[in-house]
Formats: sequence, structure tokens, C-alpha cells
Amino acid sequence: MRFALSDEQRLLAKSVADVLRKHATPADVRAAWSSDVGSAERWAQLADLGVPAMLVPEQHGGLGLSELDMVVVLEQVGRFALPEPVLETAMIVAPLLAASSTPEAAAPLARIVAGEITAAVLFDDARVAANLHGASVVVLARATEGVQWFEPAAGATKARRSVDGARRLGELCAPPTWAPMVTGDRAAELTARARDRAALGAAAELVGLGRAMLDMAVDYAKVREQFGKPIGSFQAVKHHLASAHVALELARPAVLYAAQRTSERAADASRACSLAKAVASDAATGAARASLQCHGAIGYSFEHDLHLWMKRTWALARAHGDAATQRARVAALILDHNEGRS
Amino acid sequence: MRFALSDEQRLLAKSVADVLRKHATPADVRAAWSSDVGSAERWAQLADLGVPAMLVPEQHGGLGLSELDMVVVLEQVGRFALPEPVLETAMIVAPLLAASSTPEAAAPLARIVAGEITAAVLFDDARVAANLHGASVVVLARATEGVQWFEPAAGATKARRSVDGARRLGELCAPPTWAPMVTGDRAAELTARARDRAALGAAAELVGLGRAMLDMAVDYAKVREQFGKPIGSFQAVKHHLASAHVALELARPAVLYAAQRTSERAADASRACSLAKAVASDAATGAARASLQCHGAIGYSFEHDLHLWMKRTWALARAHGDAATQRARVAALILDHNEGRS
Amino acid sequence: MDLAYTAAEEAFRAEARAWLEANVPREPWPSGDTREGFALHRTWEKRLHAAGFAAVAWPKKYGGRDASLVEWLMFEEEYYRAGAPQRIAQNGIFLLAPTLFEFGTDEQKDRLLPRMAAADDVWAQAWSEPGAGSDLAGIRSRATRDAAGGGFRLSGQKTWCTRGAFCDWVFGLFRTDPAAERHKGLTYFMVPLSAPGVTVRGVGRLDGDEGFAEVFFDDVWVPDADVIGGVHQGWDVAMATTGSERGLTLRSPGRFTAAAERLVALYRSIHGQGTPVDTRVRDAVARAWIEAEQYRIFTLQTVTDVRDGRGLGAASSVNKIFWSELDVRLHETALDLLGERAELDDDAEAAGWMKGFEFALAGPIYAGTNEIQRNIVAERVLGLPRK
Amino acid sequence: MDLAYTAAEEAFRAEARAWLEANVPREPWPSGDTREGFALHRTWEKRLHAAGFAAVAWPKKYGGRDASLVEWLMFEEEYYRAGAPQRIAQNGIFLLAPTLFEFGTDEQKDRLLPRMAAADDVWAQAWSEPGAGSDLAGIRSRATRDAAGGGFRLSGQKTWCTRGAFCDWVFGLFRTDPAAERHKGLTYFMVPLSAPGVTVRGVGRLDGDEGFAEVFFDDVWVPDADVIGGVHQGWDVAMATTGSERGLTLRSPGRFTAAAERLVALYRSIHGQGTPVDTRVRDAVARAWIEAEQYRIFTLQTVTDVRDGRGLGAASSVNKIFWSELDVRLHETALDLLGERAELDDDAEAAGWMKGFEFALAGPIYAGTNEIQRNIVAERVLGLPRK
Repeated sequence: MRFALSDEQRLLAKSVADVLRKHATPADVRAAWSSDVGSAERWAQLADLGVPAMLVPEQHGGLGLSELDMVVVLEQVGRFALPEPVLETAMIVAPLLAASSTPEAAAPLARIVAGEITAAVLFDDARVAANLHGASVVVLARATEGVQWFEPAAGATKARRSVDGARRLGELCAPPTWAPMVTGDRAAELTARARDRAALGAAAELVGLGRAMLDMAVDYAKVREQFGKPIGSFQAVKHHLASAHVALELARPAVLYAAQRTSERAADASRACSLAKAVASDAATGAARASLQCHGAIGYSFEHDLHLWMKRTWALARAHGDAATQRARVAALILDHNEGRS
Repeated sequence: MRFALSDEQRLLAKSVADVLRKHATPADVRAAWSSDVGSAERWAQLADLGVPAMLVPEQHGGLGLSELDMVVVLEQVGRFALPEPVLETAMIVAPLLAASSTPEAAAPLARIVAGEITAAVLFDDARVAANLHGASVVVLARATEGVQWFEPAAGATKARRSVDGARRLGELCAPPTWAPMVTGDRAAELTARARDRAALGAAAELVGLGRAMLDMAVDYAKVREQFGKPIGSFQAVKHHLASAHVALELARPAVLYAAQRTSERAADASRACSLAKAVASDAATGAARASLQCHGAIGYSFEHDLHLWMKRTWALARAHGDAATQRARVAALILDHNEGRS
Repeated sequence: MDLAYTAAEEAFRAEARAWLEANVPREPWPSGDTREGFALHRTWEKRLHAAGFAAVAWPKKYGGRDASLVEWLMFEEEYYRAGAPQRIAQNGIFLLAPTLFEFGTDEQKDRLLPRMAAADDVWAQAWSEPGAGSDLAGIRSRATRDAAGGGFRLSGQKTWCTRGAFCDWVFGLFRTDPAAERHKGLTYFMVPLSAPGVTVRGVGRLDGDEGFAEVFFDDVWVPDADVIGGVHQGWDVAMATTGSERGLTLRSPGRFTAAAERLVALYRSIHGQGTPVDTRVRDAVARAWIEAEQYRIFTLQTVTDVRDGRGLGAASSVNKIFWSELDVRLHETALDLLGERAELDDDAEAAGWMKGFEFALAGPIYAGTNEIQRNIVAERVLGLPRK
Repeated sequence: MDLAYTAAEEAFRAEARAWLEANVPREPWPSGDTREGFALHRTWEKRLHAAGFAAVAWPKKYGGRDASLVEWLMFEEEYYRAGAPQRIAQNGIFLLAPTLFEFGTDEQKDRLLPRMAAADDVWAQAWSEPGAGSDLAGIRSRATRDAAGGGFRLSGQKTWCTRGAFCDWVFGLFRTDPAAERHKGLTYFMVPLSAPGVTVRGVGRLDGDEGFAEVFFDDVWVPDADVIGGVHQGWDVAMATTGSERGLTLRSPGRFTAAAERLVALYRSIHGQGTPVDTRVRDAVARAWIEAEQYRIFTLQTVTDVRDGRGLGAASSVNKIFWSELDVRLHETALDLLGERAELDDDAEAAGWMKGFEFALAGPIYAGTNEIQRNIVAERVLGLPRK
């Protein structure tokens, strides 16, 4: 038993952070609020790091890395509030295409691996998803009906506006003719695993977002003075931030654990992913709240970076199953199916 | 519109408090933990004040007072953690017997009014209730089947032990032959109103209990020193106690409002009683928690009075519908029956 | 205890309800915290004024209708129930006006209140400064006696002035005695934003509106007539306004009871007949509704206390803590009901709740953070030691 | 990352499980915090010792079996899963022993640890005093050099010694330098309760047991051999023990995961097939279960950190805040499931949960209140200013 990231994983996190620190500054995130398309340069930089290819097996030209490696990257994506669709393209769609083992998947997969395109996914009867308007490949993953992917024609999708202006949502207005590439049990399995990865990836981003918001609040509380001393010396501020820290400290291992169990295809993997999303959603929204409260009116301002992180948090906390939905999944597994702890 | 107690009601509260301060000291409450029977003297003193007769109309020899007057008394009952069954006898059973308008009710009612006996009630299919073992008259109030009262024979009831040693619970082991004195719609109505009064009365006691526990904590926090100053000067302690105060300050008017609406037979009376019980239960358990935390290890000790109040609170918060049950009642009324605010 | 209203009060409610039904715009307006929305909302203020509803509790001669406190609560209840527009005049009518009634001269009241009621002048607060916050004691903006006499010269910077970029006047504190410590040596000024030397800069905020402003004062001349209360007495005057801001007047229960009813409607629209009973969601909705109702009931008691001449004092902190936190929970519950829809900024219903949530998040911060309010409750109500 | 256990570890778990299955009493015992229960629990400690399970992580020569940290966690998990009796030896084995391993002399370890493992000596803590609390700095009990040499004379009073009325020895701090301030000038002593001059008085407590004691020291002679660490060095020594109390060792996740499984069983027994789905209750149960599982996972990380030689330091406060608060919520959820039954002291299942709740309520208080733990997290982990 060894519960720690490897040296390679720490290095990976650092490499990603180094790139994002330079190319995904708060000003860049803010710029994404007034841009209809993603940054091609940033996506190319992520592709240089191999990010879109991480979960693609080597026989498909990918890097053959694990969900744990991916989660290490997504935590940094959250930390810098990166607007690019890493979760959708690299975490959800690329491994789904690879696992489909169909000839039709080869072409879009190769383009994703090459960093040429990004992807989006619609689960079951959803119509709205991140990166849907603008993605070159869209996957319709329906547990009971099958899995299909297609290149959306012009006009097939339209943009939707999120409270997080850097989050490019799209709606599918003209679905393609239904012609699934995968059906039956295999489709159910691919969909279930893709859903688990979606929840897990969002959880990892949320941990990164939460930590970044807490760091902002701590820095602010050290310098901002009231009643003649730094507000960070008041017990109320200390306790708000300490509570946020505790929640994040307990959420992060849950995310790493779920990633490892997922990569092992362990029996409790799906439950662990739901658990991770539930606790990461709560920890990150709690950190947002504590950070805003400690920032006071300044955090409420559009000119302060906090709101960029906070709105991403609000969106991701609800995307791919909010905390209550994920707890209901855990409840079904522990209360109804008599699954013990692994 | 005038939302305030009358001078008479303030005087009534004071009279009850004066008696209880003398005859229901913490030592007296503690003594009730090791006694199988209630204090006849204390009951006589309450009868001298007219407490058992308060909700009995004058034509039945009672005082013809209102539920609001009764709630004023019950708040003091809670404040002093009085072990006697004022709630069961004076708030629930006496007015139920009076309202039944049956000749069979006259005798037990007269004895209650005279302060000779105490009473207990079992709603619907309940078997365990406060004061059941030892009460001279027991009411079975069943909404769909009818209302019946009887004098339990020896052996018909047995004592049950509560976490609050001063709370004498009993179980009905040998129910009498079912022969309801009131049936049909009238029984449903009597039962519903008795249940509302039960919830309301418990809520009033809880507000008194909560205030007493908060007062203890405030007194302690002023004198107990740590790190060289009174613990009440630490912001964490201040905020715990301030939050408890806010909850109690908002719960008390809800109780008074429900009492007044009940006395007016207003359309929203039943909902107001549920609301009052929900918020008073939460406010009192919150005050218990805050008080214990601020007392530290000393509050954990049997030698400290706090535990007498805390355990009564835990019991009453769950009796007659806990906060969640009462909120579910409110939910049914506002979400399903389309009842607007009055 | 008497929960009934008089016939006159009920008649007043009926009149207000009828007028609002006939006049409240059917379609939602753009936020009054944007430039175009502000202009539109000023026309609404003028319609309210024409009907005598701009400031119902004020004396008739200033543009009110001498309504009682109960009638004022009724009006607020009807106003929010009707979904009527945001009150851009609120800083003046609900914050400055109570201060003027208590500390203003007759000349000031006669000159300022009628124009305020008519929305000829719309007022902004100028409390915060870059280095000051909830305690206001760190105020560094200065006012010095004008050498020529008859007025002061103001210099410094104020921040977070709500809708300050579109308003006509601001009110706030300036330091008149630089040697005095913290809360002493401050004076309460009113300043037209058109005065020479005033620069206003709009700042965007969390909910996307640009209704915050920074206001810079560069040697701005203000006559003695625009000081409220005495020179160096600004702290006491401001406390009255702050008390008012977090007390009864700014947050009438109607705002929350109306939101609770909208929450019930949202629940019904999502959990219609035939959907399985979701007790978790029902519990959250009931809790939010109950808290709004609790605040309504609590306010009946507060109104009685005020009418009996028992001032609120530190108890107004209890008020502020409760409504600000219930408002956050209420909106959170709505967003939870909406689920993934909650983030959709182009879904009018969802966006309305999200904006409301963002606005609610300011509640525990502004008008003295809830941390400070809890200190006040602990120290002044419960009697715990300050240090 | 490697979540698998070695074959040796799995074999150890199997052995522990088998032994516990064969030996754990079927019927619940009276609480070890009562006099008769304590005696019974001492026999259990002796059986554990005979089987080599009294202190699995200790060296064999002291009565342990050199188990690794992972094996220790496994043992705890199995122990609580089996519903095995309360460990009355825990103050010695989990609190004092780590201190002795770090600061004790070989003579002390050889003399005290084997008797501790065998439950020949059962130990109580003597930390609190009437005027001292979480910070221990207010300690006024004194120890003065015995004029005859070779020892000290102790005077003063200690309170809230868990099971102190039934134990054989206590350990705690006494002030050896009265002129030194607060945390300085304290020395760590071990004292047999049979020593002349010691008076022990039992005190009842919230959960009805009388397992608290006040201990009075009246000129009690203690030899130099019963000082741990140097004279006046007691604070540093005590910090190691306090860290241990709130750190990894005292609260292994097995305790909470076992309680969470019992909660699941309680839910199933109440909400059987055919009852309507109650999502509110299911959400609360899932939340409690999730928190226990989170703590289990978190501890895997902690164990790895410890094994890699990264001490916990202030991070152990994170640990303590989390487990103490999850324990309260978990038991609250069980009591909510029980509803009116929760108060029944003669309903074994209900009373068990209620006792567990009362015990859990002590969690946020003892071993340094959670208020102090949050200060530690804020100051030492997040780097916020002390003053």
C-alpha cells in the first residue's frame, strides 16, 4: 500500500502548471469571456505536453497513461481556471473512442491525439454540454440505446451562455440520424465508464479551483487590515479558511483514490467516482463561499479575479451530477445493492 | 396589529418563574432522576397557580385562558427544566376532555382542574409516552378510529427509561377494550387539534430550555479564563453563542404566533404549530450544542447542570414530531394543498 | 396580542395591490445597475411617486402619504409579491432619508426630500474606501475648512458605491479632524456628483452589472448646508444610518416571502404530479419557506417594539444576520432545484435565480459583515467581554 | 500509487479477524467507565494481550508483535467491525506509550510497557485542572525537589481524568519552576494512584457513567525515575502526546467505518422493502458513510506520509477536526433515523447510538478544542498571523 503520487506524476503537474502559469493567466481567462472560440495556441501547447493523448493507449498512438495521471493534470486545469475543454476531450471522449474498438473511431481519435480538434459529449437525453458548439467531434453516449459520434454540421449546434463566461456551452439543435456505432451491453459499459470519468475529472478540477480560491483568500487576509490589524488575525476569518482547508484536504485524496481505482477497473471504482464528485463539489463551493466572505466587497467585483474561479466552480459543481445526485448514487450502491467496502 | 404579550401574560410568566425558581431548582430536577413518581407538592403548587385549569373553559370550572397564556407558562417550564407533566395534562389532555362535550369527561376533567391528578396521551398507534406510567387518566387519540380515555389498571402500563432521567416515560402494555367516547369527524378534529397543541407546547418548552442553556454558557464564558482572558472574549465563542441567540430570537415569536393563531382557530394555525415545533427544536438543539462546546469538558460532567437541560432538549426535540417531520407537514401544506400565506 | 389589521390598513393594502397589478411591467426590465436599465428604472420611480407610493411612510409634504409602519410593511409585501421593479432610489429613501429625519435641518429636508421622492435626485452611498471596511474607522478621505468660509474642501477616494456611476448625489463620511483617532473627527457630507473635482468610474461586479463605482474627490467644494449633524459628529450620524441599513427598513420581509413563494412555484413546475416524492428537496424548500415566514413573524414583533418606543439598538444585528443568511439559503435551494440548468445565463428563470443568489451573497458582507454583527450580538446583547 | 496489501498483511488481517470472531463477547458488556465494567474490561485486555493483540504495533519484547502501521490500521478496522469491547487501556497504549518510545529511558520502557500491555497497570491522563483547559498553560499543580533528593513532591488537583477512579497510574504535567511563564517550567510525571497523598474522587458524566475522576495530590513523593524527558521540559514532551492524541493513532478510521456500516444496517432495518423512498434520510446516511470512507482514504495518505518520514505536525489538526465532526454527524443521523425511539434508554439499540452520540460530542472538545485546532490550521498550515 502506497498512497502518494509518483515522481513522474509530480513532474507532470509541474510541467502543466508551468505552461498554464504563463499562458492561462487571469487576464487570459478573462479574455475568454469575450471570445466565442477557444484559444488554438493554448490547445496546441496542451497538445505539445501530450494532454489530449494521455488516456489513449499506445496502439492508438496515445501515451497510454492512467486516469490518475489525467487527474493530476485536471487539478492544475482547475487551479488556473483554464477555459479549454481538457475534461471533455482528453478525459471523456478520447478514451471512449479508443475503447469502442470500432474502425469509425480511428479518424477522430487520431485528430484528437494530434491535438488538431477538441470534442464534446452528450449523455443520454442531455441537449446542452460544454464545448458542444465548436467541437469537431461530438459523442452521443446513451446507456440504453447506444453510442454514436459525428462531426456536427454548421447549424447543428448553437451557443448557450453560462454564468461562467469562459465556459463555452452549446446546445444540439439538429441531432444527426441515429446510427449508433456501439450498442447493447458494450454501449452501456462505455457510457457508464465515460460518466464516471466525467464526474471524476470535474471533481479534480474542483479541487484545483477550491485550492486556488483558498490561496487567494489567505493572501488577501494577510495584507488587508481592519480595526488596525490584518483580517487574517481574526478568529472568524481563521476559522472560515481553516474549515475550507479541511474540506479540501479531505476531498483531494478521495479524488486520487477514485482515479486509481478507476485505472484498476476496481469493483468500487464507480462508487469512488461519485463520492469524489460529491465531496469535491461541496469542498469547492465551500471554499468559494469562504473566500468571498473573507474578501468582502472586493471579491464581489468583476475586477477581482475571484469571480472567475467562483463561477467556474458553481458551474462544475453542478455539471456531471451535483453533490446530492452523486450522494444518491452512493446511497443506491450502499443501501440497496448491499455492496460492502472493498 | 400588536405582537406582544399583555401585562397579564408577563405577570403570569413571572408568577410561574417565581414558584419554579424556588421549588424546581437544579437540585430538585436532579432528584427527579432518582424518583419513580412525580412531586405531589410541586404539582399542588402549579395547581394553586391554576396551571392545570388554564385551557379549560369556565363552564367546566376552568380558567378559560388561551393557548398563548399556556405557552407563556410552558416557556418557563422549559426554562427551569421542570419535570412535571404540564404539557401532557394542561396543554393536551384537559382541553381535549373539555372539548369532547361528553358526560364521561366530566369526572376526570374535574379532578385535573382540581389539581388532583395528571394525565397522559397516546396518539394513533403510539405505545410509549411521557407520564403514561403513573398518570391517572390516559387518552387514546386516534384520528381515524376515535378518542377514548380511561384510568389505567395496575399493570396496564410499565415504566420506560428515557435518556432524560427526570422524564418519566411509560408504555401501554394492556390496552383497555376499545370503546371510544368520540368517533368520526369529531374525533379526527379533536386529535388533530391535540396534536397541534402537543407540538406547540413542546416548542414553547424548547425555547425556554434553549434560552436557559444559552444563559448558562454566557455566564460561564464571562468568568472562565483561558490563555489569560475570559473565553467569552474569543471570537469563536462569541459567534457560537451569537448564532444560538439569533436562532432562539427567531424561534420565540414563531411559537407565540402559533399560539395566538391556535387560540383564534385561524386557518394557518396547524401549519404555524408545525413551523414552531420545527424551528424551536432546531434552535434548542443548536443552543445545547453551542453551550456544551463553550463549557468544554465541564459541561460533559454529570455534576454540571447543563446535562439536565440538554437531555430534556434532546427528548423534546424529537417528541411530538421532530424538526424534519414537522417540516414535511409544512411542505405538504404549502407544496401540495396550494395554501398561500394567510 | 392582536394579529388583525384595521379596516384602513386593509383598504390601503387593496389600493396598493390594485395599483401594482395595473402598473407593474409584464416583461422583466434590464437591471437597474446598468446604464440603460437605470434610466428605465428612474421612469418607474417617477410613476411610483405620481401615485404616492414612492415613500409611503414619509410625511405628505415631502412626497409620502403618512403611512404607518404596518402599512409600509404591507406595501413592501405587495410590492415584492407583484414582482415590481427594483428600487434604484433605495439608498436615498431607505438609508439617507431616516438620517435626515433624525439629524437634518428643516432646510435640508425641504430641499432634498421632495426631489428624492420624485427621483429627480437619485442617491448613492459612499461608505467604503480602499483601506477601510466594515468598521469605517479607517476612513482617510479628508474634508478641510475652506479658507474663504461657508464650506469644506473634500479630497480622497470612495469605493463600491452601488449604482454610483449613474446617480446624482452621494452621502458619506470624511475626516475633518486628522488628529482624531478612528471613529472620531469624522463628518457626514452630501455631495452632488456634478460638483467640480468629482470623478466617477464604473466597476463591473460579480453579477455582471457595472453598478459599482469608485468616486474620486479632488478638492471638491461643499457648502456647510450639506453637512448632516455637527462637524466631527459624523460617526454618530452614520451609526443611525447603518442601523437603519441593517435594521428593519432596508430588508422588509416581503422581499423574502415573495421569493419563497416563487421557490414553491419553481418546485411545483419541476416536481409535478406523477414525479416521485423527493423528500430531500421538499425538506429544503420547506426550510426556506419557513425561514421567510419566521422573519415575517419576527418583524411583526419588531414593528410592535418600535411603535412602543423600544428602539432596536444592537438587536438589529440579529435581524441582519437572519435575513442575510436565509436569503442565501433560499436562493441556493432554488439553484439546487434547477440542477445543471442553474448555470444557464440565457435561461431567464435560471438566470433570475442565479442573479438573486449573487445578490444574496452580498448580504452577509455589506452593511457590516455578519462576523461583525455576531460580535455586536455577543458583546452588546449577550454581554460578553470585548477583549 | 498502490492500493494493494501484501500477502503478509492480508494474512495478518485474516488472523485478527478469526481471533476476534472467536473471542468477542456475543452480548454487550457494561461500560468500562463504570467500576464493574472496568473490571470486566481488564479481563478482556488480558485476553488481547495473551493473543498478542494488546498493542500490535509495539516491539515484541514489550508485549507487541512488531506490526506495521498498515497492519495496525487493519487490526483497528477488524476490531471495530467485530464490535469488540472498548479499550480501557487506550490512554496508556495510545497516548503514554508513544511518549515513552520517544522520550522514555530504557529503564522506564522495560519497567512500564510490559505491564501496560498486560493490563497489569491501566493508565489515566491527568491533563486538565480547574483553571487550565485546552492550552494546558494554566497548570498550577506543583512539583518541588524533595529536600532529601532522588525525587519530587507533588501538590495540586487534576480534573476530568477519564476512568481515573479505577486506574492504577496517571501521567500529567506539574509546574517545577513557579517563576517560569505559561508553557515553560513544566515537567512530565508518572504517578501511581496508590502513592501516599493521592486522593481520587469519581465524577459522573453526561453519558451516565462515572468514569471521570478528580485527583488530588497532597505532598506526593515521586522518584526521579518517574519523570519523562528532562525537568522543565514537560511541555515539549506533552506536545508529542497531545499530537498523538489528536493525530493518527487514537482515532483510526476503523472506528468510523464500522459505525457507518452499523448506520447502513439501521437504515435497512427501518426503511425496509416496501417503505416509500425517503431521499432526505438516504442523503443523510450517504453523507455519513461518505465521510467515514473519506477519512479512511485520507488515512491511507497519512500512513504513507508517516512511513516516508514526513511528520504530520500541524496537519494532525486537520485530522482531528474532520473525524470529530464526522463522528457527531454520523451519530446524529442515526438518532434522526430512530426518531422518538432515540430517547429510550432501555432500548439497547437506541441507547447504544445515544451513548455513541454523547461520546462523539466530546470529540470537538477534548484533545484541544476544535476552535484551537482551527487556529492551528490557520496559523501553522495556512500561515495566517497569530495576532
